[in-house]
Amino acid sequence: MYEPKIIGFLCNWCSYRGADTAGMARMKYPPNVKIIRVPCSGRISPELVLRTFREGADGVMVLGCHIGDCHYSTGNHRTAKRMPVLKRLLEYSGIDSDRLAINWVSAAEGEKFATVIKEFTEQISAMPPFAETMKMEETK
Amino acid sequence: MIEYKSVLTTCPYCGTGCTLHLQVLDGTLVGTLPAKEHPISQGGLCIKGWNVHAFVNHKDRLRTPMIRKNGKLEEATWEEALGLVAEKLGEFKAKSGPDSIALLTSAKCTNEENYLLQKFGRAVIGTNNVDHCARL
Amino acid sequence: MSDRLTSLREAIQQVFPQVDGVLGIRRGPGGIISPYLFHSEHPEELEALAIWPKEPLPDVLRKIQKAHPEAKLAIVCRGCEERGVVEMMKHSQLNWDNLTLIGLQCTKEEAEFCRCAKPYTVHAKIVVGEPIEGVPDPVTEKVAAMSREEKQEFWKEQFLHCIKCYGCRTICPQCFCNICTLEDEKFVETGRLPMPNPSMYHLIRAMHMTAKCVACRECEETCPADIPMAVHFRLIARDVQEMFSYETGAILEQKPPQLLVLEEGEYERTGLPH
Amino acid sequence: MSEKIGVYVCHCGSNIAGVVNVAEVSAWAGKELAKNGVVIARDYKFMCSSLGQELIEKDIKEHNLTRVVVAACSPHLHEPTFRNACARAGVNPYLFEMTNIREQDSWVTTDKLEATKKAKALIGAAVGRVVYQQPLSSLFVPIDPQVLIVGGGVTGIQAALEIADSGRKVFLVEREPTIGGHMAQFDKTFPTLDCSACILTPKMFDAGNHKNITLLTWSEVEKVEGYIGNFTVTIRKRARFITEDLCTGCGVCWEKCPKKVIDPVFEAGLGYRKAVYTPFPQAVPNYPVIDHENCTFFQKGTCKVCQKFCPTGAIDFEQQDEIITIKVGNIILATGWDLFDTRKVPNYGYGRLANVYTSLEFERLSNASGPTGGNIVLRDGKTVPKSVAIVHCVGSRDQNYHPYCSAICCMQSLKFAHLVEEKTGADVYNCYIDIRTPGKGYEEFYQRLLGEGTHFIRGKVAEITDAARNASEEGKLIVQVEDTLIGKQRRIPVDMVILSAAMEARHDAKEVAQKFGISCSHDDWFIERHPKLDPVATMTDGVFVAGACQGPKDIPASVAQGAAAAARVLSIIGQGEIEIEAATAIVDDVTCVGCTQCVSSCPYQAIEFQAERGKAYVIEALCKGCGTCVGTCLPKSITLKHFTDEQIVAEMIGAMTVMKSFEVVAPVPVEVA
Repeated sequence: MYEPKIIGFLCNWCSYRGADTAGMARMKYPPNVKIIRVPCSGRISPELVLRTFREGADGVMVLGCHIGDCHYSTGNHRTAKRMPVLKRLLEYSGIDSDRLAINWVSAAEGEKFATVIKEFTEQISAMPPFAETMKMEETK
Repeated sequence: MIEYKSVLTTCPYCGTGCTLHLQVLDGTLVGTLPAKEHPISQGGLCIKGWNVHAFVNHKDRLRTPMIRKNGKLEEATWEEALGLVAEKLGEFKAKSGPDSIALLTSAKCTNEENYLLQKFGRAVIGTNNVDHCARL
Repeated sequence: MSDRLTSLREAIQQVFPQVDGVLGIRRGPGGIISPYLFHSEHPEELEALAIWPKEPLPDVLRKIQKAHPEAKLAIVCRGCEERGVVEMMKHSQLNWDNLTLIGLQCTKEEAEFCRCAKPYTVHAKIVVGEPIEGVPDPVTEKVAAMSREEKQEFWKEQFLHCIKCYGCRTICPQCFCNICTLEDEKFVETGRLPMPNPSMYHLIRAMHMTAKCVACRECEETCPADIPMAVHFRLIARDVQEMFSYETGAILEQKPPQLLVLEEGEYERTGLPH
Repeated sequence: MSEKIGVYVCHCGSNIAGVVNVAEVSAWAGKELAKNGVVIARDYKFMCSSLGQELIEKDIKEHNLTRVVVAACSPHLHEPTFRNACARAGVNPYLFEMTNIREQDSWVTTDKLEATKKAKALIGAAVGRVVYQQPLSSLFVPIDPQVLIVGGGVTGIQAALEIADSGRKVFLVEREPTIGGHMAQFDKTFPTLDCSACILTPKMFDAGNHKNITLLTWSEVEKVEGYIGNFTVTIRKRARFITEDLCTGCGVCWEKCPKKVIDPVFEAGLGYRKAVYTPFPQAVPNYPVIDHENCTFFQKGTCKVCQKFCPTGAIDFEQQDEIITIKVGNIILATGWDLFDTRKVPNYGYGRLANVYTSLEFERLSNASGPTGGNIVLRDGKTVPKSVAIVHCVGSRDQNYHPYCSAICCMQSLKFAHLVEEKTGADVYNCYIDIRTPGKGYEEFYQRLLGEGTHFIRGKVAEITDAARNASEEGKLIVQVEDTLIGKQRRIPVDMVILSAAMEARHDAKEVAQKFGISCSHDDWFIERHPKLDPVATMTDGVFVAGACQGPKDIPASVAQGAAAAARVLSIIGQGEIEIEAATAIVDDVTCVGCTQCVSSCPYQAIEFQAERGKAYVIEALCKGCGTCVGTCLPKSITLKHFTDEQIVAEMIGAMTVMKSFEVVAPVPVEVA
């Protein structure tokens, strides 16, 4: 059993607030996901996700507002278009694309946030450590 | 008239001898393309070869010899520079003997140039201290 | 072959009066082919006109047009090169209005060399040769059929040989940026060969090729390590077509889909959660 | 490392310190993160207190700190607090970073050890990031003092009057032909039982005649562009087919109009109006509207009776929709609520059983100016009911419909019971789940009703049917309910049933939210900035919500929110100018290749392609700082200030490094010979 290292990129307006809502309701979920706040999920370029994997993350989450609810109107539309491509690329490279989770959590959905985190952590825990899978060398 | 052509040449960086086309637009180098049909490199290049055009017109490229005077590099003529080198080499040879001098040559020079340098070392200066960067 | 060459010479002669130059390939001194800009003042130069192997002409065209924005230029282009020109136009790298395309349809042998699915032009008004059907791409199919573990092994083995010459990036008609993320130390580590797994270089490049790769195979051809990297690009291109109905070079007015808002039905095809 | 970083770990009383070992965390940060530039790390009981802030300010001065990291609650709560503290001590506020170890750590993690480790990783990330943060200065933009209020119910009217009285211009947009909203439909208001119209119409009149209020009724907002202080709003003023300048509101047109139609809005489907109409006599403005769908002329091409009789020639069948563009600095949304469609509960029989009424229908039935002149009668229009059942929580507090409590139904049902009893003397049965009367004078009203002889049955009604089982049920509506206080199933035969239906969000609330750039909760209520501390602001600066569009509430609460939103807006106007997002995108002209990808991907059209330079350019005032362009730009020539790649990568590496340091290398098993 190992402790998976997960980085979550959360949009400031919906998902990060959703995480706050989960906190305010004292919902419990595993501590593996470390959250990085970005203004919009559209800010997350595929390079950032890949770089996070390269650093040895076992899973990466990109959470944004629901389609149609984006604080920036349509920023998350771009997330919904580029991230599926990245997921497929991971798969084509022999990397389990389930290591990258794309999901939508609104500010009201504390419960969903906790569930998403819980399920993703469980899913990643069931996989071997990423660095081991890839026989990855440390970054400099 | 817009002039665009490719000039076939050999990569100057190492001894492999990859062949490449320098792209010349209106007399200026604008890029490098590998020569697809050449038997040596077969259309491939390494990172250096791909960028050979870059240094030619680079602003930092040295265009005249430089001599350090009072701790500062100053532009000089070839006459002046070669004169200084000859004078100093003669001085060192006279003072410490020919083996106090070593000659290092480069893969960026042609075979002929490399031959000449070792000849200069052995016949003129009188030392076997000759080496080449590609051996390192 | 010679038939196409003759017809192409004629086509170029025909275009000469309307343009300042025609970009094509010539068999130069030393008998080696290279890109060349033919001029009406020197029709005799067309004697040296060549058509195979192909050269990365769209990128040369971009350089010439950047220096001479007003010049009327023609380009001899195959299907892939035409797609390259179209995609460059969409990214404001070429001025479409000043261009004349002379389409050159590929032969079966040429298409097979490139494993090309669309070895023909669709926009060029002047066309030389008869269009033929696309040919299958056994390498891509082979990789697509692999299991996840096999894919991982396959690519690890391939990328192990990469010498990071950046040739695939430099020769690509779609890599026209002034600076390149692949040279950014934040994303691609410097001074490490063989490249650590997973290869950031190749994965980032594959992402950047989303809705951009025109399947010209110049990258694979120039690779000193013979890495079939375009397999990634082709597989992604299929997905982009399936999810967002976008094909590079196909429709002049269509913008790359990843830049735009979701259209009706697209979200459902991305496989993202609801 | 030339940066000197101070790290501050908050206990938040026991909120954080009860789970996270804060002392250990701060000691760890001081030691392990020293190589990253941390020169001082402290923990303190309440960092946000004035003493906590002073601690930071003192350290900045004494230790020449150049960057500050606070690990405490959500930055949405206290980021401004600490930014200000930094600014006071001379550190640019953007050189401060806050990490959330309360909402996202101590409150959600059970294992104390794990929570402590997570806090360390989060601090590691913040320290990694803060090094790369750049000082930024905010852009100030002037505030346009004009205000847009959407929705002319009592909330919108209240807000409009407050702002207009202060001398500021207000545009009040209302979808219906008149302002007044739902309150204008009501008969009496609880718990005082004063007449709804009597207290509302003076306010409507004031709003209609106020020199600072421009009423735009029969109008809808089409498009909103811009940002706080500088919104440009496009409004469609639908054609009334009445020239407002000529109309005197005499009413001849609707008197003469031959076409009678059911009024589904104001009369809740119980009464009729003409094809040219004002919803009610006290309507403001008093100009009628021609209902295009039902007007004989528009449908058949002949009639024009109204035009013939209009004494001022105000009828204009040629009138077109008018598109109005206005500039405002702030917007208040007071779009109100819809009544739950009781047809969705088939077992209550509404729409099938004639004498089952909705609460809004009953309001009209009981209203003296309603279709029956205030006589409570059955659908036949004459029979006075001898027994009436009132069903509470129809669509509310029900997992099948809305899980929330609609807040007003208990009091409204009590009011109904009183009115029925007073006007008809009928037996009244209140079937409730719980009676909730939190409000001034509300419980007293309940007690009064208990004394008036109304029957209270604690139980959720299972079914309302007309299938009689015995003679006493013949011709009656039978209410099947379990009286949970006595544990018995009861069948109550009554003449009339009133369904106290839920308040729900407007059917188009989502669209409206999208238009104004705010978000909706699960149930489509607009989300406020903070449920307790900022109930009328939204996440979008310059857009406020008030009244029932934010959640179910009664008239006093709605009016209070309308006034509150007005106060917020006036305070912004009073500032004259406002700081806008400093974290905007910027293009590096040297490296930009002009591929226009960012131009296509910007949700705000804030990036233009300057063809002559071949470069993209960000219009700063339009940029909202989402960073979608950055995610798109292939050569990374465009940067989002305060969220640069360096910062995000450093933050990620910071967290990863700490997480990796916790990984214990498994001991190699020693083979015993």
